[in-house]
Amino acid sequence: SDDEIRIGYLADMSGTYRDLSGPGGLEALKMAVEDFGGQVNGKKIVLFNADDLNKPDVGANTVRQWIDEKNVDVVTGLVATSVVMAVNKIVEQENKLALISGSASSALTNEFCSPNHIHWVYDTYALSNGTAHAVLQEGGKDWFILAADYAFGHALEADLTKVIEAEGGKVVGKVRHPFPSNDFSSYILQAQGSGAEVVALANAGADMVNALQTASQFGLSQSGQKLAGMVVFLNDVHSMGLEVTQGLMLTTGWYWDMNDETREWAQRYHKRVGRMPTMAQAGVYSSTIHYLNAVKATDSDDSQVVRSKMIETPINDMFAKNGKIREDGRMVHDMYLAQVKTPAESKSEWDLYNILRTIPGEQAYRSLADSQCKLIKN
Amino acid sequence: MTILFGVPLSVLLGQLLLGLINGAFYALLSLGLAIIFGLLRIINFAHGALYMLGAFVTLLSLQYLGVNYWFALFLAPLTVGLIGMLIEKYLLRRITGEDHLYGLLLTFGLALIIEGLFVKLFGVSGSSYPMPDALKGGFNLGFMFLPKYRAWVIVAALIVCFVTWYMIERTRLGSYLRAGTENPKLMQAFGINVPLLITLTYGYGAALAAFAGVLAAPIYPVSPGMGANLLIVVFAVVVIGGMGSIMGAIVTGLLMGLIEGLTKVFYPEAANTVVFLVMVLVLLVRPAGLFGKET
Amino acid sequence: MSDTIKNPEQQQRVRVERERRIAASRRNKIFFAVFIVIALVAPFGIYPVFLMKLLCFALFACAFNLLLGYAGLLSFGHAAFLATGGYITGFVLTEYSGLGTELGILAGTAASAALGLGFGLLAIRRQGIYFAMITLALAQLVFFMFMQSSFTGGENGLQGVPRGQLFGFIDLQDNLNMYYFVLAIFLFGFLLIQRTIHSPYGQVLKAIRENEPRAISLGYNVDAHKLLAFVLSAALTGLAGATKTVVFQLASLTDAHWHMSGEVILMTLLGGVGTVLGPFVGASIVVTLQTYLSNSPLGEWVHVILGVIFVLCVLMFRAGIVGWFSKLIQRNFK
Amino acid sequence: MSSDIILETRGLTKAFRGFTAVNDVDLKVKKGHIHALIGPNGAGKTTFFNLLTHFLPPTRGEILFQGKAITGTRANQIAKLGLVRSFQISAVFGQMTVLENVRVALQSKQGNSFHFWKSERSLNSLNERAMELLEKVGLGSFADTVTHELSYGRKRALELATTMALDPVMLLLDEPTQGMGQEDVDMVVDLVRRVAVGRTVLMVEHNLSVVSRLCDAITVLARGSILAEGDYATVSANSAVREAYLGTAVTDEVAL
Amino acid sequence: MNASNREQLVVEDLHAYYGQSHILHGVNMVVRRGELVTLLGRNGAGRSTTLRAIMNMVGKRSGSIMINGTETMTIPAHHIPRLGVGFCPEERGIFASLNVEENLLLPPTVRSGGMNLDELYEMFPNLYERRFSQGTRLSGGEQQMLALARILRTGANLLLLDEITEGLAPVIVQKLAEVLIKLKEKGLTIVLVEQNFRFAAPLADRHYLMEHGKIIDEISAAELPSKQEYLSKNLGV
Ligand SMILES: Nc1ncnc2c1ncn2[C@@H]1O[C@H](COP(=O)(O)OP(=O)(O)OP(=O)(O)O)[C@@H](O)[C@H]1O
Ligand SMILES: Nc1ncnc2c1ncn2[C@@H]1O[C@H](COP(=O)(O)OP(=O)(O)OP(=O)(O)O)[C@@H](O)[C@H]1O
Ligand SMILES: [Mg+2]
Ligand SMILES: [Mg+2]
Repeated sequence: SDDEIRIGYLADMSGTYRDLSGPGGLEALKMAVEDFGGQVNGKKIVLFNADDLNKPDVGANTVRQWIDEKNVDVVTGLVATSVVMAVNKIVEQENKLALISGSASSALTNEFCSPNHIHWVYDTYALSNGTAHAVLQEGGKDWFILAADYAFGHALEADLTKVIEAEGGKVVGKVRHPFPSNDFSSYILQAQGSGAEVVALANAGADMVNALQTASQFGLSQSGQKLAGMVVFLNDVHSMGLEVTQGLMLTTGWYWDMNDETREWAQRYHKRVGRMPTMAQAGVYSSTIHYLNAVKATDSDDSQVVRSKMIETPINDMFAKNGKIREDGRMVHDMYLAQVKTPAESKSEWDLYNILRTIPGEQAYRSLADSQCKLIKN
Repeated sequence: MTILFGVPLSVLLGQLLLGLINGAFYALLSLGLAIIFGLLRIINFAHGALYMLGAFVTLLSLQYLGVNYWFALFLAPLTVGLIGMLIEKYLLRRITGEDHLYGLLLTFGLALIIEGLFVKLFGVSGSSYPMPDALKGGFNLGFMFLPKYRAWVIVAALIVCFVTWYMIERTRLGSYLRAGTENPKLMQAFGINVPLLITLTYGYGAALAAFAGVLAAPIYPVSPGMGANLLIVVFAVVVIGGMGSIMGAIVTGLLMGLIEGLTKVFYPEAANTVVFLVMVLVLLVRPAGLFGKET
Repeated sequence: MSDTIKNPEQQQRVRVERERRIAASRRNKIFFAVFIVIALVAPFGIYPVFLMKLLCFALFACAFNLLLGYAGLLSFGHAAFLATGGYITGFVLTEYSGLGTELGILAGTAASAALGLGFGLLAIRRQGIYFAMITLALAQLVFFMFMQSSFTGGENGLQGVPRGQLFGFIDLQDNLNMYYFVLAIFLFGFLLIQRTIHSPYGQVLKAIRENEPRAISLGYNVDAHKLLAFVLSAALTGLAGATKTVVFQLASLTDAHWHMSGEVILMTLLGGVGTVLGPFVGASIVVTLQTYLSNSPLGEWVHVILGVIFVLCVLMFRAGIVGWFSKLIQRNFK
Repeated sequence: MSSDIILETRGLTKAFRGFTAVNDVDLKVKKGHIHALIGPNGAGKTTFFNLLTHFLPPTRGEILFQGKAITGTRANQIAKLGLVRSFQISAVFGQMTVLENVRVALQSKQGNSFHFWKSERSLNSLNERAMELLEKVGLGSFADTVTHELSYGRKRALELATTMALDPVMLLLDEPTQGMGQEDVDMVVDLVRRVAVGRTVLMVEHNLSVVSRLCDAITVLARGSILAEGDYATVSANSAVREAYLGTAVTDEVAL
Repeated sequence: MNASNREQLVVEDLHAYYGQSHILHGVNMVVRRGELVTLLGRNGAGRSTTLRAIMNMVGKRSGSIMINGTETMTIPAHHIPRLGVGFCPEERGIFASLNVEENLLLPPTVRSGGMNLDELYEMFPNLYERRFSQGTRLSGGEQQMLALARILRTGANLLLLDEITEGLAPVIVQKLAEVLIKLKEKGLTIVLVEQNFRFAAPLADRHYLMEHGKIIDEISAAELPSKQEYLSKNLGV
């Protein structure tokens, strides 16, 4: 509609989710723009960025202003689910696009789906499904779920319970802890006392880290219980160290050390940022490149035109092979079951995961048949 | 096995013990807060940041100086205590005699600055501090597995708390402190160096927070935000105990740990809220808190 | 009254005083007129949604100042009223969209006033720091309720609240219409507070703040007077929250969090406690910084910068920015 | 007979933890009298005042004011009934003008104290009466002064003016001359005498010259109980009173 | 003992301020060892301020204050009492967070030769009875006794007493007069600020008359009878 492509990057730049996406995600976005030469078909690419402070009103206000005043075409980043929900409403009202790579809630492409956003990297369903499936196959039947007591934790708990029960497992106990919590010893003790074979951590960020650390102090694994993290990010493992996290099974949408392509990109990123990218940061890059390609191909920045093109085109880049965007806005790609290395195995600071196997995209994500998305029913 | 309200007694015992250990942290932190409030009449919003500093000094002195845990146990409170003294001497001193709200605003600003800088320098994820070798492993108490370190926490915290209590309530120094709160000018006229007393007190309060920080380092993720969440609960503890009451801060700290522990078993969703419920109830019945003197 | 005054010196004094008051009130009127003109044209230069946010927080801070600055009560639980106003309005507008935006906002305000009455009855007997803490505790309980109950959407908040129409024909989806509506609400709240301060009730409130036992011995039911101040403040805070929800079309737990209670204290102190314009200025500074800093390269430094501002404010102009400014004016133009 | 007793206490007692400050006091104050309450330090005089005005709840006993029991009545209600107190430390509203101080007191009778929607101007109707009261205590020319700038003696006068604004039936004054120079003392004595016309006054006072000049009746309190009662001559002649309160050196001449 | 040593307190050209307001305008006075001197004046003359200025408890000061030959204008406030000065403030300054006995024991001893607890309790039996009560729960008069008793313990030999008879029953006032005489006999130096002239007159060696922050006259005990007229004009007594 005008002679510039305008991209807004909205994320938590200073709070809990800073390391997951934050300034690093912005850097990934810049890399994508640079790789495009700073312009598409002669139209300059202009970036805006803002800190949402994890507050929905701040995020919504920023995006509204971007759209009203700066005529921003697409919003990327997007981490805290409450912020994303608020932003999605506005993006939908104004008929723009949102490319979500941080938020985990699978509801975004389920009951809250809209024709104006695409969910790129992972969601609660895929993460819990992947890990639970693998652990169940290894014979862990009795589960204890430690869930964060808010929408995200509840979603994770529900998705997880479904998988466990579908595959013949049993949830023998669960506890919902307040978000955030300072001390997890009580919950870990309850998990220990439950007699479950597997303790699932259906929480994220600081809470997950804290719970994991406590579990290791109370010798959960020594007493024969297995730990399964549902939402574990590279930055969590890195900051906790291998001593605490070793052996943890997790599902990831991407890992920097998978193949030459990923390594090459990750090294470039590392040079600029000084850290290895998380999957969310890689997702920002990937989704932006895909978006810009679609703009280039259609020579339009109309959200629906571009979206159709994005759906049409499979994603083949360092992030995903044969990734596909579905009608409900879910970008379906392969996920990976990983295990955290032992300190002895690890050869460098960021050498943290063993990739055990690939979970094909169709298996990893909720199938459209189960979807409540209004775009699908019609 | 005895069952109590649907929970085996042994589990309950374990939970109570864990609650007590958490309570020891509350006690240490609220003690420092109560002392600072007592003498400076300042609601020290920087207390959480000082606690965090204590943990970070421990972590960084290991990473960069190779200082071990036992040494950090002294080094961190000393360093943070000194920082506290500087804060008092160069900032808080300039607002003595003003409305106490300004102390709140100032310390809140300080907390924002300190925490913001640490986020910038170290990120938010937090790091873990290796467990000191001597305290690895644990005891099997029959009804639960008690990590050695947690046992050490409660012993260390209680000793420090009671030594502090004795100093303040049972020695001459303590009566200087209490009187200095009320009328510093007159105390000067009795020959007491009140400015020094105040600086040392704030420093000591800061050192207590840092001591709690050292104790926390091996069991909780060391992150810039670690103190901010705790702070508000610790305020509640001080108020329930009765502002200015040293014994109140200690006992209430332990008590709140226990109550929170029980809540985590019976209604975990409310674990963060129960302290405030208790606070409302206590203040309705005893307006000056459990141990506070009504004026 | 002048016929009872006999001596000329005294007559002179009274005249001077009266003139001073008239001059002051004339000056206030001019200020106010200038403000109105600026406010009316502002949305053509500045992004209206930002202005609306500013007005909502300014109303919040003004309502808080009524309590702290004029009744001497420090509440540390005002977030509860902001959130209640927001959630109730959001809920009413979403579920019963036929009711109209005015009624929705009214419902939120009334709910906050009712909650204020409840808080007040429990807390009003307590003093100083205990009052602050019991309001904090009650607000935490409210926070817990909002987090657990389903109508609030928990952590996700209430999204997509319709702005609806004013009086059934003015479309509030239009930012400019919405802006003037918000401006009207702000002015209503602001003027009500001014009136309250300078009313017979305001006088009694002032007396109570200065010497409570004496006020009792003059026959005043001190608790009831404080309670009224608390309820008024809660209601206006609820109004601010309700309006904010309509503007942003969402209500979230951020508003109920104790940080919000802290923030309004900071805004008020920053601007100047007990001054007419202080809360407005304080809120403007904090909101502007939060909004514009987060969009700038300094984004990561928001907290540090705010912290530095607070520290400097305490060390350099303790009476708040407005207090400091008016002292400056007094010194130079007297 | 009983109709000329305006205030009466029956067995009034206040015990603090393990210490009885006021013990079984039966006191009668006659209408129109200036009645002094004297006694050694710690005798319970201030506590007794606090009981009368319900700033403290009594442990036991009854208080009758104008024949009605007011034992459980709340502090502000007691003031409305016409029993108004002053404080041992001067109690004025420092940041308000002198006129406003009196106006606030006048407002109390008007019943508009909750009217937050009305303009301040609606209070101007009270100015005339307020000025009248100020003239009476000699503060007419200070009407627009901010109160904290007043001298100690004038604050005392202002306090009396605000008290008078309530048009009290009976005044309770706690050491009205404490800490004053002789000039101010004389002024206060004068004032009290003037405002007492048509009212009853009960006052605590250590300055015996004030007591002897002003008071119609005296009650001596010691260790919480009544030690002696009567007029100045009777009381000062009482040997128990001399021992507990006046001391040996005090002769009638010195006291006057 | 040389001459300058006998001058325990020498105040020269003392000016004092509270914030902007200039209260003392050049006070000069000399108090010799063992003397009892009073400061007389109307309300607001600056008598309390003089004592507070000596203790360095006012805003700004200038001039000179020598105590036992030491210049105190330049030393920190808390060093002044250590020269043997005991101060009993007008507002009493009883500490609410301490009980009566703790209040008594609070000021550190500065010299030997102070009274001990038993002696103090004997002097003020009221205090003994209430020794475990919170300090501020005492009646007005009892607080006054406590404030005085407190500094008698420290062994200070220069006492600055501000309105110590205020609010006390005549018996107690009489008792205090005896106490002061006893202290004088022990060789203590006392500066007394008094409203109650009848109390002060028979005790004092000399009187300083203050007005508007200045000493306007000095009257010795011997001159007193002849100056009655003058005094009552200036003080209203
Ligand atoms: N709240 C309280 N708790 C405990 N004891 C108290 C309390 N208030 C007063 N007392 C005690 O009760 C006694 C009477 O006190 P009160 O103040 O009534 O004396 P008073 O007659 O007014 O003396 P004064 O002339 O010295 O002012 C005192 O011994 C005092 O210590
Ligand atoms: N803290 C203060 N701030 C400002 N002015 C003060 C302060 N304290 C006293 N003053 C003023 O200083 C002057 C002298 O006061 P001071 O207390 O020395 O008088 P005084 O002679 O002791 O009289 P009094 O009999 O009232 O105690 C008075 O005009 C008083 O208003
Ligand atoms: Mg008394
Ligand atoms: Mg004085």
